[in-house]
Amino acid sequence: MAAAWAMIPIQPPAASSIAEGVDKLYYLLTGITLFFTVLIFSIIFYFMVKYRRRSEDEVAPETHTSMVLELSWTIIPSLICVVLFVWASALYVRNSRPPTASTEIFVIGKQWMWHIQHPEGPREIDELHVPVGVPIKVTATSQDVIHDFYIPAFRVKKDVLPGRYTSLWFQPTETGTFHLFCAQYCGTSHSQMIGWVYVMEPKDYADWLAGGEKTESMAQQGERLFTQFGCDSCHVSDGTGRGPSLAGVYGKPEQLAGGETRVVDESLIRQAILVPNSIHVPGRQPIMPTYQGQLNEEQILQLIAYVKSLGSQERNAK
Amino acid sequence: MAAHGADKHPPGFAHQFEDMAQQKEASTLGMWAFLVTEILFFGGMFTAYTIYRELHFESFVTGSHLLEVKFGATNTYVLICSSLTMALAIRSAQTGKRKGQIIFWLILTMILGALFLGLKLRFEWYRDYVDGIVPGISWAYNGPHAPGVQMFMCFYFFMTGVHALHMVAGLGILTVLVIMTARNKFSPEYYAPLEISGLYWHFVDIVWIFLFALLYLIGGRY
Amino acid sequence: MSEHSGDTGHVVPVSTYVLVFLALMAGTALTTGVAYIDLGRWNTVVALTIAVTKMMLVVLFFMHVKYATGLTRIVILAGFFWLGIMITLTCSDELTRVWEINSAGWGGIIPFLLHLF
Amino acid sequence: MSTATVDIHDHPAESRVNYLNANYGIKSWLLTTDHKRIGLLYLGTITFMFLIGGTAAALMRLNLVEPQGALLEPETYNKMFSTHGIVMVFFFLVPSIPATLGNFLIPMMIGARDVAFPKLNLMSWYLFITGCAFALVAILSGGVDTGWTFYPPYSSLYSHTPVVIMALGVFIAGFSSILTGLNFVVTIHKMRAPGMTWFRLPLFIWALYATSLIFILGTPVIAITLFLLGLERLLHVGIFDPAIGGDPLLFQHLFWFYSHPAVYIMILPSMGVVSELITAFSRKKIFGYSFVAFSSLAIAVISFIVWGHHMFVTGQSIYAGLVFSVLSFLVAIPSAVKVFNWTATLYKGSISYQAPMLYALGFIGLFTMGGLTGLFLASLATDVHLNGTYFVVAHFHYIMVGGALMGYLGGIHFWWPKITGRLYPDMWARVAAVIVFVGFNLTFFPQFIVGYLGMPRRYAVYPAEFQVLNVMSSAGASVLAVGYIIPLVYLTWSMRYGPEAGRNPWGAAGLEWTTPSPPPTENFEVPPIVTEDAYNYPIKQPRDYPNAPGVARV
Repeated sequence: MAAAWAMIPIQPPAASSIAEGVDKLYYLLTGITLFFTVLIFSIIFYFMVKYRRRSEDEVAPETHTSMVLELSWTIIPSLICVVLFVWASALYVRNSRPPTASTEIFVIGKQWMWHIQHPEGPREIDELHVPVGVPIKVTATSQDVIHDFYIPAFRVKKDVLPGRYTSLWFQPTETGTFHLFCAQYCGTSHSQMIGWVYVMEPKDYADWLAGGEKTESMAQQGERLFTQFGCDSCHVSDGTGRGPSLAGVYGKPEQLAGGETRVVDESLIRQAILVPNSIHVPGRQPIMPTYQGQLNEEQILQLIAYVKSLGSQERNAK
Repeated sequence: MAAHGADKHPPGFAHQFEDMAQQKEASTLGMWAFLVTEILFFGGMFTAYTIYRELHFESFVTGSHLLEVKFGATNTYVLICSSLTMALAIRSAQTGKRKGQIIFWLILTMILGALFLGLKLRFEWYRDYVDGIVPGISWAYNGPHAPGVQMFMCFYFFMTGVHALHMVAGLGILTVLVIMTARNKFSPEYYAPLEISGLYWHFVDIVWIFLFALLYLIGGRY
Repeated sequence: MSEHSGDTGHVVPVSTYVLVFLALMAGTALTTGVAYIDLGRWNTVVALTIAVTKMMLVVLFFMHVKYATGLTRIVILAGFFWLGIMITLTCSDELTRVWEINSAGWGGIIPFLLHLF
Repeated sequence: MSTATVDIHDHPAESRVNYLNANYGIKSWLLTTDHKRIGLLYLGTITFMFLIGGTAAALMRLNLVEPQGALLEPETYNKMFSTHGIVMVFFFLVPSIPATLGNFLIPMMIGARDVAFPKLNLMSWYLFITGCAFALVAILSGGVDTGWTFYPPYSSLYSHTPVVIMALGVFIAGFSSILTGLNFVVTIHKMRAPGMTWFRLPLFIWALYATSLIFILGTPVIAITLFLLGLERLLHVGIFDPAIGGDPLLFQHLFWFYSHPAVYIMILPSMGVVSELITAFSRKKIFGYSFVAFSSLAIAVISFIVWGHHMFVTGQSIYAGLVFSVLSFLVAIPSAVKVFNWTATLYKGSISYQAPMLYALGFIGLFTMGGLTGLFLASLATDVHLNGTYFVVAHFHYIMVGGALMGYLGGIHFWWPKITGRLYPDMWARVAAVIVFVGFNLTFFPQFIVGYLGMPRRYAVYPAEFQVLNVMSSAGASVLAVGYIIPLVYLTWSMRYGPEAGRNPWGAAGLEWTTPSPPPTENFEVPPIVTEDAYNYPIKQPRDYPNAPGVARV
């Protein structure tokens, strides 16, 4: 019998730096749930036996509402909730902020597969190779409906939306093979939109990157698109073109019309390419045409990678 | 407490109530509760509008300029007139005027309501269709902010469309009221159907007041 | 029995109706006129203020709320309060998404929270 | 409760004029404006819808016995869980207690002859069956595969199933809810008997009042949202379309603005039922009447400000996440207050264990677990892992089946003698209650674990390591099915062959027990005047339960 019970799994592998904190909170919550469930069940059972009706004409004595009791079972649950909220929120805020030096991976979800692209060039479908012990930031978008990028062993999950970037990060702590699921219903083969995450030793990962067919990096592919679509005719690097120079803009705060300041990130660059006249930079005419419908999600990501590489070159030069 | 089962019930009295006062209070409260659901029904669209206007401000201003203020304003005047005539119809019933007078005000309200719909159809929606600015049906807009303008026009047609459906329902209700009045159903003691239909009609007027401000005048016309 | 109160059968003088009507017509003319003057962001504020004023006039006089019971008023306020909940909390998401990226302003609350715990 | 003395020794039901035999024929039912008959029309309709939703659930559980799917193609499986969700939520659980027991009992409990607007009440039922008809057309023409949540852009631009017909069905049924809620609010405000002050109202009325507020304030939003979705699907362009700058998450906001409070539409009436059952079967005043009453209103209000916890991982702003998380924890407090007050009511009671009480006690236990597992999902950090997995499925079934459905069954068993004038075999009812409780836990407890392991919901096929727990769950589902079929059989049997119930078989307090069973068309022989608080046990009028189960026959 004991062997039969052992067949039932009760815990998923915990293979990221995020998992431990989430599991601790999970155990605390399980403890609270067990405590109150057992408490209520025992009281009910005790009363059920002790105060069972002994004769049909039995009259129950009157009991009066007790303010002390009412207040205590209002206030104690409130305090527990406050503790849980603070704990869970602090952990969540920490878990949603990627460390600045994260390795980046780009994901495009489409019915019903995961396209994964490494900045160095290699592409994968329904497989994700990552090195152990390194923080990894995933930036994701969808070509069609809403998907959800979910790796249970890492305790991370984020919806992947059309027309927008969402991101998550994790730092694998163990090598091995783990499930990758789509956790937002996306149509007929939703349950087959699954894959594997391979966590490798950094050396093995480097070998894996170097192996396979040689491909250009995302930034190089983006650079070719930059020329092919004529972006370079306006965005000249020395700033003399009709558009602003893009060297070093990534990651810098940009003053927009209306007093708003936004840091130039993936989302803003995407917006600038697809809906250019929604972004007003003071002193510039809104003359850039839209590239909506001309570029697919993968090409937009490559262009972004190129713009980002311009920024890092400048920073390197300094 | 009025005794139930009194020998003579006034016309229009329903058996489940104790007296006419209770019945009138119940129907007024019921209508107001219904109008609250209407607030939230339109509210869903107003919420969406508020957010998109904030996110796509320029597009919405551009889209708004495709509409003609003169028609929007004229229709606002028309609806305000119809609200006045509706209020006067109820007042005529309240003060026990001849039924001819009640019917006169009701029919005038209907004419104004129909005029609103006629203007909307002929000078706005039909022209929009010809000009190709109806999303999903006839879309040929090629100017700046095309996606956002399409979004604005979606809001324009969905909101004015749902409002127009409410106007049509209102005209139906008014028709019933005219028939009821002609059959001498109402008296200064019993005119609750008129009163609560009036509430509905005024509510539809209020919705238009906001639609006019939000869709036509948004961000100025200078 | 239920609470019988309030004068739901109040007869409003015709002169009041006509005055309210004239105010509504004037309000419409005013709001249309103001739209042609450049007030920047204030155009929206003015347009909405006039619309709310017109609504109040219709609700109070044409819809007899000025003479209605407290219950009716609570019902109406509840409707607008819930509309307010819907707009406010939806905006709390839709309009703060860019904050995460922007470390200035309210975005600073995240490092603050991190400090706190 | 009534000051008038009434001969409580009724003639047999057949020789008395009551609402059931006042007139006969199909027309007398289809054109009735009697709230009691309308309640029964709803009872029939939602039982039929329950069987459809239950069949879909059975097929799903059968399919999940094997990781590769034992029975259905993924496409069919997707249609099954969508049908199950849509039918059970919109066509069974939302109308369940309010439209059946609520319609039947509200006028009786407050001492009125009928609801405020009887014709509107009948119209609500016609709207409801029209909605059901649209849903059935959608199901028979292949069924929709969007899930009950209808998320765009899948539902608006990608699904190849009759989404518009189904959405229209839900839209129409929504108007039925709105009119029912409106009718109840006006009835409770304006139709109370002399002396029936707000704080003498049974807690069932408070709960249904709170429910009706949600109907009025929430339902219009789902109506307009589905309307906009339908337009987007028909026009291929609309306000949720990302291609023109639309935000699919806005749909989710508007959807959950109704659909989260809708959970409380399901659970609040059950809480009201449980307050009645606990007091009746322990012959005690409710402990903390005003706390239980106001917690219903608090739950109704708070339910409207927590919807964002469904969207913690959807790309919602982190700030909105924090706000919705703290607000979500708030709802735990009035729920806890209710559970503790029910438990305290049992203290020093005279407790008997007839079937309705077993359902009520089962409700408290399962609702406690369902509520506490909600804390996992209100906590941001754990929600990220658990959202969209079977943990969520288990949690909301503990609330909606373990809570709402147990309350519904308890209520049906409690008021069945009043509705039909007949008693059912109590032994069978107790057995069924235990089977439901055991089967339910067997079905849904393993789903908490499989969810924590990471199995996403709405999966037609799944990795083999989750099989053991899924087989357990499917086995439990078959037990649960038996537990649902038994009452269907003996309740139907009792309508014809059950012994006469008498006015008050349980010795319960409340105006509805002072009138004959089944009640006359106008509910009371003499319009009642109320002079006492609710639950004034021991009841002062002579008890009348000669044929009550568990009572020694004279």
